[in-house]
Amino acid sequence: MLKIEAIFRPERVGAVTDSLLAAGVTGFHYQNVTGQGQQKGVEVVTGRGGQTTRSASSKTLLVTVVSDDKKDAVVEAIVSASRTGEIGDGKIFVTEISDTIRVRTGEAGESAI
Amino acid sequence: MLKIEAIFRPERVGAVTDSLLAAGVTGFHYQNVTGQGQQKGVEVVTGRGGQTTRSASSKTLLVTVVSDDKKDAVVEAIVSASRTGEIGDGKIFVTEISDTIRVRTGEAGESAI
Amino acid sequence: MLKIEAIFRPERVGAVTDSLLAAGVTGFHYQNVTGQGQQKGVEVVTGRGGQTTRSASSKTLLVTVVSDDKKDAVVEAIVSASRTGEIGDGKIFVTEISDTIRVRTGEAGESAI
Amino acid sequence: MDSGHTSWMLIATALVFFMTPGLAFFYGGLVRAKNIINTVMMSFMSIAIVSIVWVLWGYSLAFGTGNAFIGDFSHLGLSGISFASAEGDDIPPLLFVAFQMMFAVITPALITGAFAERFKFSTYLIFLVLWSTLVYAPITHWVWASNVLADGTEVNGWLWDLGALDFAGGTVIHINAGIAAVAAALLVGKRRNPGIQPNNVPYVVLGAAILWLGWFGFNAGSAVAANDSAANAFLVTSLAASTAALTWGVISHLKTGKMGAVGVATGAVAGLVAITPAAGAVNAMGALAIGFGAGLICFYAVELLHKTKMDDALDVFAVHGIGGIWGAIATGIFALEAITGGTKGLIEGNVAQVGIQAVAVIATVAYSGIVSLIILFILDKIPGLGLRSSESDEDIGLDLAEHGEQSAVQDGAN
Amino acid sequence: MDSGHTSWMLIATALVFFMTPGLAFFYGGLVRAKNIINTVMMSFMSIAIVSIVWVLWGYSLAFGTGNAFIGDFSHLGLSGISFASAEGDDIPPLLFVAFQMMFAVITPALITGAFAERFKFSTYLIFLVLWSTLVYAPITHWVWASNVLADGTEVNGWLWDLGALDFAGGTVIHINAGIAAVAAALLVGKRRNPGIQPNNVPYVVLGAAILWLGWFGFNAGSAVAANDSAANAFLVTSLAASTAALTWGVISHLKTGKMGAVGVATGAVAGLVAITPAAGAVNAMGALAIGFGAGLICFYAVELLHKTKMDDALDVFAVHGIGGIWGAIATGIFALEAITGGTKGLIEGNVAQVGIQAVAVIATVAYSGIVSLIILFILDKIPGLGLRSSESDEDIGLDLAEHGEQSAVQDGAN
Amino acid sequence: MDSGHTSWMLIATALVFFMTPGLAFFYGGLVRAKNIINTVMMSFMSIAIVSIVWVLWGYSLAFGTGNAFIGDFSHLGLSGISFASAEGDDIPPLLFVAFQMMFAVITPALITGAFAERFKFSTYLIFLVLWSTLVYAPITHWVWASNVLADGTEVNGWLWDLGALDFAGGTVIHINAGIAAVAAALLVGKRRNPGIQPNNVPYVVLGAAILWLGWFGFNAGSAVAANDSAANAFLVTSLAASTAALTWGVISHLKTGKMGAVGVATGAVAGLVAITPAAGAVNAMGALAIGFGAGLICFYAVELLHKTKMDDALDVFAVHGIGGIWGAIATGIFALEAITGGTKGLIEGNVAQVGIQAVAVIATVAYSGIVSLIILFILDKIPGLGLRSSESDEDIGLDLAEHGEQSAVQDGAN
Ligand SMILES: Nc1ncnc2c1ncn2[C@@H]1O[C@H](COP(=O)(O)OP(=O)(O)O)[C@@H](O)[C@H]1O
Ligand SMILES: Nc1ncnc2c1ncn2[C@@H]1O[C@H](COP(=O)(O)OP(=O)(O)O)[C@@H](O)[C@H]1O
Ligand SMILES: Nc1ncnc2c1ncn2[C@@H]1O[C@H](COP(=O)(O)OP(=O)(O)O)[C@@H](O)[C@H]1O
Repeated sequence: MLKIEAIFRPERVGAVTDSLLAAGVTGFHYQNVTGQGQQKGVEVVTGRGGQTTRSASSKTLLVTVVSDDKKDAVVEAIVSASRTGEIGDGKIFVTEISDTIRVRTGEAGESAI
Repeated sequence: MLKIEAIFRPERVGAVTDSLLAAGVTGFHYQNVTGQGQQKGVEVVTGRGGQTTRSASSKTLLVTVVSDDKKDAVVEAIVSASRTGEIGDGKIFVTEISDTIRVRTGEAGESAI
Repeated sequence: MLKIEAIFRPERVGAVTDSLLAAGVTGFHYQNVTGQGQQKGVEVVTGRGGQTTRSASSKTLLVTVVSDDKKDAVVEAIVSASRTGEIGDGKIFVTEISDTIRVRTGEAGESAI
Repeated sequence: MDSGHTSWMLIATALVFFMTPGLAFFYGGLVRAKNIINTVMMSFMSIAIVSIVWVLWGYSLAFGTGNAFIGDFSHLGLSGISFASAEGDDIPPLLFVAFQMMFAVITPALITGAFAERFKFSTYLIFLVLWSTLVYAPITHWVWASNVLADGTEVNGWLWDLGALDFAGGTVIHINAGIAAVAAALLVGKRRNPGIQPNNVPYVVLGAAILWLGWFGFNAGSAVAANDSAANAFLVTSLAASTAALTWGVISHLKTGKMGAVGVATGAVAGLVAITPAAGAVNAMGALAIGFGAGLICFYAVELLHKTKMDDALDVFAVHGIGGIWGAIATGIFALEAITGGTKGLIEGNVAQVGIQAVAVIATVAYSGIVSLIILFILDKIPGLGLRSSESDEDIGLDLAEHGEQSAVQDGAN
Repeated sequence: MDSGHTSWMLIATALVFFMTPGLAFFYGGLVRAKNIINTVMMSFMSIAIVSIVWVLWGYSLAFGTGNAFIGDFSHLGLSGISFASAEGDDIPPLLFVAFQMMFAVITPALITGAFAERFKFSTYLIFLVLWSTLVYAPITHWVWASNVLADGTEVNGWLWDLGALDFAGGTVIHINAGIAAVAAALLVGKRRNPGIQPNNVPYVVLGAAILWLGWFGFNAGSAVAANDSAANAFLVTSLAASTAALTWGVISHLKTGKMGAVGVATGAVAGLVAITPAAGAVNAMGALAIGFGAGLICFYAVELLHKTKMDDALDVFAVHGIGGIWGAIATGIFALEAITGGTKGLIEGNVAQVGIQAVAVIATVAYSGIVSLIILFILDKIPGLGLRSSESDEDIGLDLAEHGEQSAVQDGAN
Repeated sequence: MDSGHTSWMLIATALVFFMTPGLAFFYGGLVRAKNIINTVMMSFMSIAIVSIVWVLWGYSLAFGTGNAFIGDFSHLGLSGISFASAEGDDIPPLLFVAFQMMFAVITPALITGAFAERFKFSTYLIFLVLWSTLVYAPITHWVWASNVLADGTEVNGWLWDLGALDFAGGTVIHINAGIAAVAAALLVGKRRNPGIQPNNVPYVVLGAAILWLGWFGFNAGSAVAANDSAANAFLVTSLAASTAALTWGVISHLKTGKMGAVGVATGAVAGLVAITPAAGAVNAMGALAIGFGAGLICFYAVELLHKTKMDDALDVFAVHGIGGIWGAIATGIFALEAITGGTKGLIEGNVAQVGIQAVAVIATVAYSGIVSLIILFILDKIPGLGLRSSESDEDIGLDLAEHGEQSAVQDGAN
């Protein structure tokens, strides 16, 4: 089982979740985070008229746990839905996880995903 | 050391944390996320009177890092406190982690948990 | 590749991110979470004048993925920037991750970090 | 018609209107985030529904001649209320209808704090109709109705005849709502899992500030003229609120080392409640005394009531009920002849006034308590209605369950 | 000068001022969180810019003598408007300028709901100047300008001469803004990726409450005196809003089992819009009818218009356009001679009045629709301007892109 | 007593009251989220405490006869202020007390912006008492006190006698608060780790809108009557705010390509500050000039002051101090005899008036600056008090540390 964590632009969340469902993902969760990478943040005006660069921007972090064989399809689904080609598009991180439990039934392992 | 990530209904957070403390967990953190699984979201009315289904619901994501031997007790603590038996109860994901450091003292490994 | 997750006091986020950039980290993201550990929460007054202890406090959770060799430098950067010596300083958790993909280019592995 | 008095009563009416949205925010900030819309909507729908009840039959029942206990149906749909002012009217008759309408609107909205976070919304809408008709209108009649028949006989409400001082509605509005809150809290039962922290403290302060602002219309408007009495009412209203806010803040600082904004805001409201009946009777020094008493008494009333099994979620009884009773009695104590225009209080030697005030309190508590209980009991038994939300609605939060909305969208495409 | 009338018009003007920030919150709560500052700023900048236009030339074009269609330049920079009231003035002349200024300010702000979340801000600022001058000022002149020449000839706006009833600006403000909204929505095009959920429901309710409050100044202030007509206008305004809010709430409850706060708030606004022309013409029962019609008609107008390809983001046309048209016609139906002081409506047998009202509607729709289209079309073609934000600005959100701000800071050092 | 004037002053007083909660939101939105409650409470507690000080001794010190520099103790506890208006009074005497009370309340609240996010709350409460007594009351006396002795001698404040024009309190309120802000910012020191982004921009706009609304009561109420002067004050107030907001917005757009809402809101406040002394002296064209000057001057004052080592957190000195000084001088420039009712300004050839205005400015700056410094210096040295929060309180945030509350609950059971 793999945990796939994707960071992308918040305005893409609808496209990404549609794309994930199309790719057969059964569940996911997401939240807004503040991120910084090569895109060195966004220009903001200071309260009173000056300008400054805030060194971080809003991103959405989405997490989905899938079986190992779905990795490529899921990565592809996310990339295709969130890529703009501009700096700041985001990253996907893949981690192995050792177990999954479904709270409702208590079942564990692959079938609980 | 294991990282246990649990997603459940937000109204259960008090019960879950009580149950975790009773199970001997020493620390955790949680946050609200937006999630989608078999429960296909919640009914909302559109701004102006119509109805639609928002394809995601609010969930709470709790994370606790514990020593390997506590896994079953912790999973059981979470499940018992958050199960309603209805779709949407949530999932628990278990990941192995390779190290823990306590910021205050700098100590690492199991004792830092 | 390692995922380094650090929980610390929210007011330290500026110091930590500066310190990370100085240590050569190329990206990270953070968010506010609610956490509980040895610091058993904070004192709050109930709405109407009484007093109670809320069993959790606000913390910031920062995540950065780095190559294996940077682990010590990154941990050190975080610890030095967030330590106060008081209970509640936080934890750092390290997890191995199996892959990273850069959305913008599709490149995978170390170079995508 | 006097353009100055009319001008003041127009804006005073607008200010009293604004109190109900203010209350919506005061209460809305205190509940958990999953119930804020529901809480706000309870106040908002009181504007929508009670206004209609008022013009259709409420005004007639409250201010129609009738007898000493209830009005009549002579002004159904405002029939017989002239568009044009008569010779000698200070203000247009329709303006008095509108001013009183705003009082009728806010009173049941006050009660909603008691059953917040767990009351069935559709039942509440029906409750609004019944309660305004069966509880609010009669008590208003007792205190404020005064009609002269063609033959010159006066037909007044019985508390008016008794000589009870209630300048702006301490009994009619606050004690009335406060005791109905007890009835409601008892019948609907405790919340499953109440939170301890208000979801939005700035909203609480915003709401309190709007209430305070609106209370100038409420109290100074109750002079029904722009005159010396209105000016005095204005000043003492603000002073009592300030003193009670400070008192509450200081007590809680002494007890906990912290001065919470919610406490201070609640103290201000308690002071406003207590000065309501007294605003046309006391001077600035009386206001300081009343405000101090309100802060002190209501603070401890909240503490005490939290130890009971009753879950009056937003302390309606402690603040409006107890605060209102203190205000009614204190009016009997601190009333000055020069200000009431005739009636003395205890400090000027008129012990009897305190007794009269007590009668007004007791009558209101008894009538409103019993009739509110009956109304709610019946609503609870009617199939398809019932007072209590389902457990799952309560858990999910009434915003989503009853209104299909969330107060704020959290993540993603925002 | 009468101090009572002056007092009322001072505060009525302040209330109408407050409507524009109220609108800012009403609209601001409805958009996505990434566009709230932009939406709020659109209203706020209308205050800043249109006020200046108004005193420099707008007032002169609207209320200067001129002819039946447009004023003149006799009061540029308010020249010729006396500081001191003349014998027989109810209120100081400058106060009338200020009162009308607030109407001029809110009208273009209403339009912004149509093109929310995707309009170029700098172009909008220029649009404010052009639209107030070329659309708002003439239509105001048609309906409200009435001047007497030295030789005793009256020079009135043509709709005034026709006998159209528009007490507080149903045509001038609401139909006018509603139809301009259509023009704007069509020319700017649909949003790339509209959300379905309002970002902040309490703000929507707060905004609606402030609008309601301000509308007392708007409608009862349109009596330009503290008199019987103002009192009646006050009462019917609140009743129509209540009835429309309730109607909307009940319909949506019947359809979905839920009563959303946004719907109820929108219903209230629809009721306020519909009663605007009628506030000096109908009684309380008329107000209930108008409010009920507004709730019903506007609810279905919203549904219907959502099925079209037009993206009128915040339903400006359905609420202000359709609601305004219903109000204008309903004024012709429910007007009572005793209240208008002479003109009867359909229910008193005067069929013609409905026709006159229809002429006013059609003229406004035609003129405002066409001229608004032309203005926007030209702005779209001017290099460096253009109506539409860039795709990336729209995606990031206009708050950051246009204003360099975020409505709330999320994480970290807060 | 004139009912029209009384009506206006009742509501004007309510409007000025509402400014302080407005300020609470304006300031509250600008700080970091962990300090919003503390910031809001600073304003709110000024209402609670200064009101009490005012009726106990403040009014007496400010408006009691005394001498040219300070009043006396003749009206302690409002003794000697009659409930009933005397023959010839425009408004009830108690209403004037209440109106002035609201001015006394907001002035120290303005200062709090300078030391936001790091000031010890209990010390602040004591500061309120001392500062109102020792700084506010005397300067008010200088400018506005005017009493006639039994023998017919006039005893006026010395700036009144000098002929300084300060219609609504440019010196008394704004310059006074602005310079005290400098004293406070210097003594309390810089924040450990100031943020750059306001936590809640809509609150800033809401606060600015409420301030603007309330300022109508502040400035037009300073006519103490519903008359021509009030109408003019109303109009010029709004125009100056609009012009300054637009000016600020345009400058920041030219510099950064973005027009931030916080900047525009701050500009509006700067315009309101600058027009305050001038509202009874200039016409609409003067208001445009003053507003333009305020936007321009205060914008660059903010920039310049940010380069100094002083941490005036919310730019109180730049906006209220510099804006107030500009307004005081500009009043001397643009005053028109027809409007002031006698005094000419520079543009009508009276060069001397600018000098008189400058004297008023210098006197206020000197007195307030020095006495504020002394008060704060002493408070800092008193054991158990001190000006500065502990480092850990500042880090955690004053909401939790001082008030035991969080403005919003984040996660979990909400
Ligand atoms: N090493 C990393 N660890 C954690 N998050 C990262 C890392 N690198 C990038 N991110 C996240 O991805 C976002 C986009 O990264 P950025 O470098 O700006 O874009 P791109 O990947 O297109 O070059 C950042 O805002 C940050 O949230
Ligand atoms: N594969 C998954 N990866 C990540 N989160 C998941 C996954 N499956 C479910 N979730 C989370 O768990 C929540 C509950 O899942 P759901 O399928 O609705 O309930 P149940 O587990 O009771 O069938 C979802 O809202 C989502 O947040
Ligand atoms: N085992 C754990 N799993 C997850 N988070 C933890 C764990 N232990 C501590 N934390 C997080 O770290 C924060 C600080 O921990 P705490 O024990 O209070 O401080 P310290 O590490 O200084 O003793 C907690 O608020 C919590 O968010």
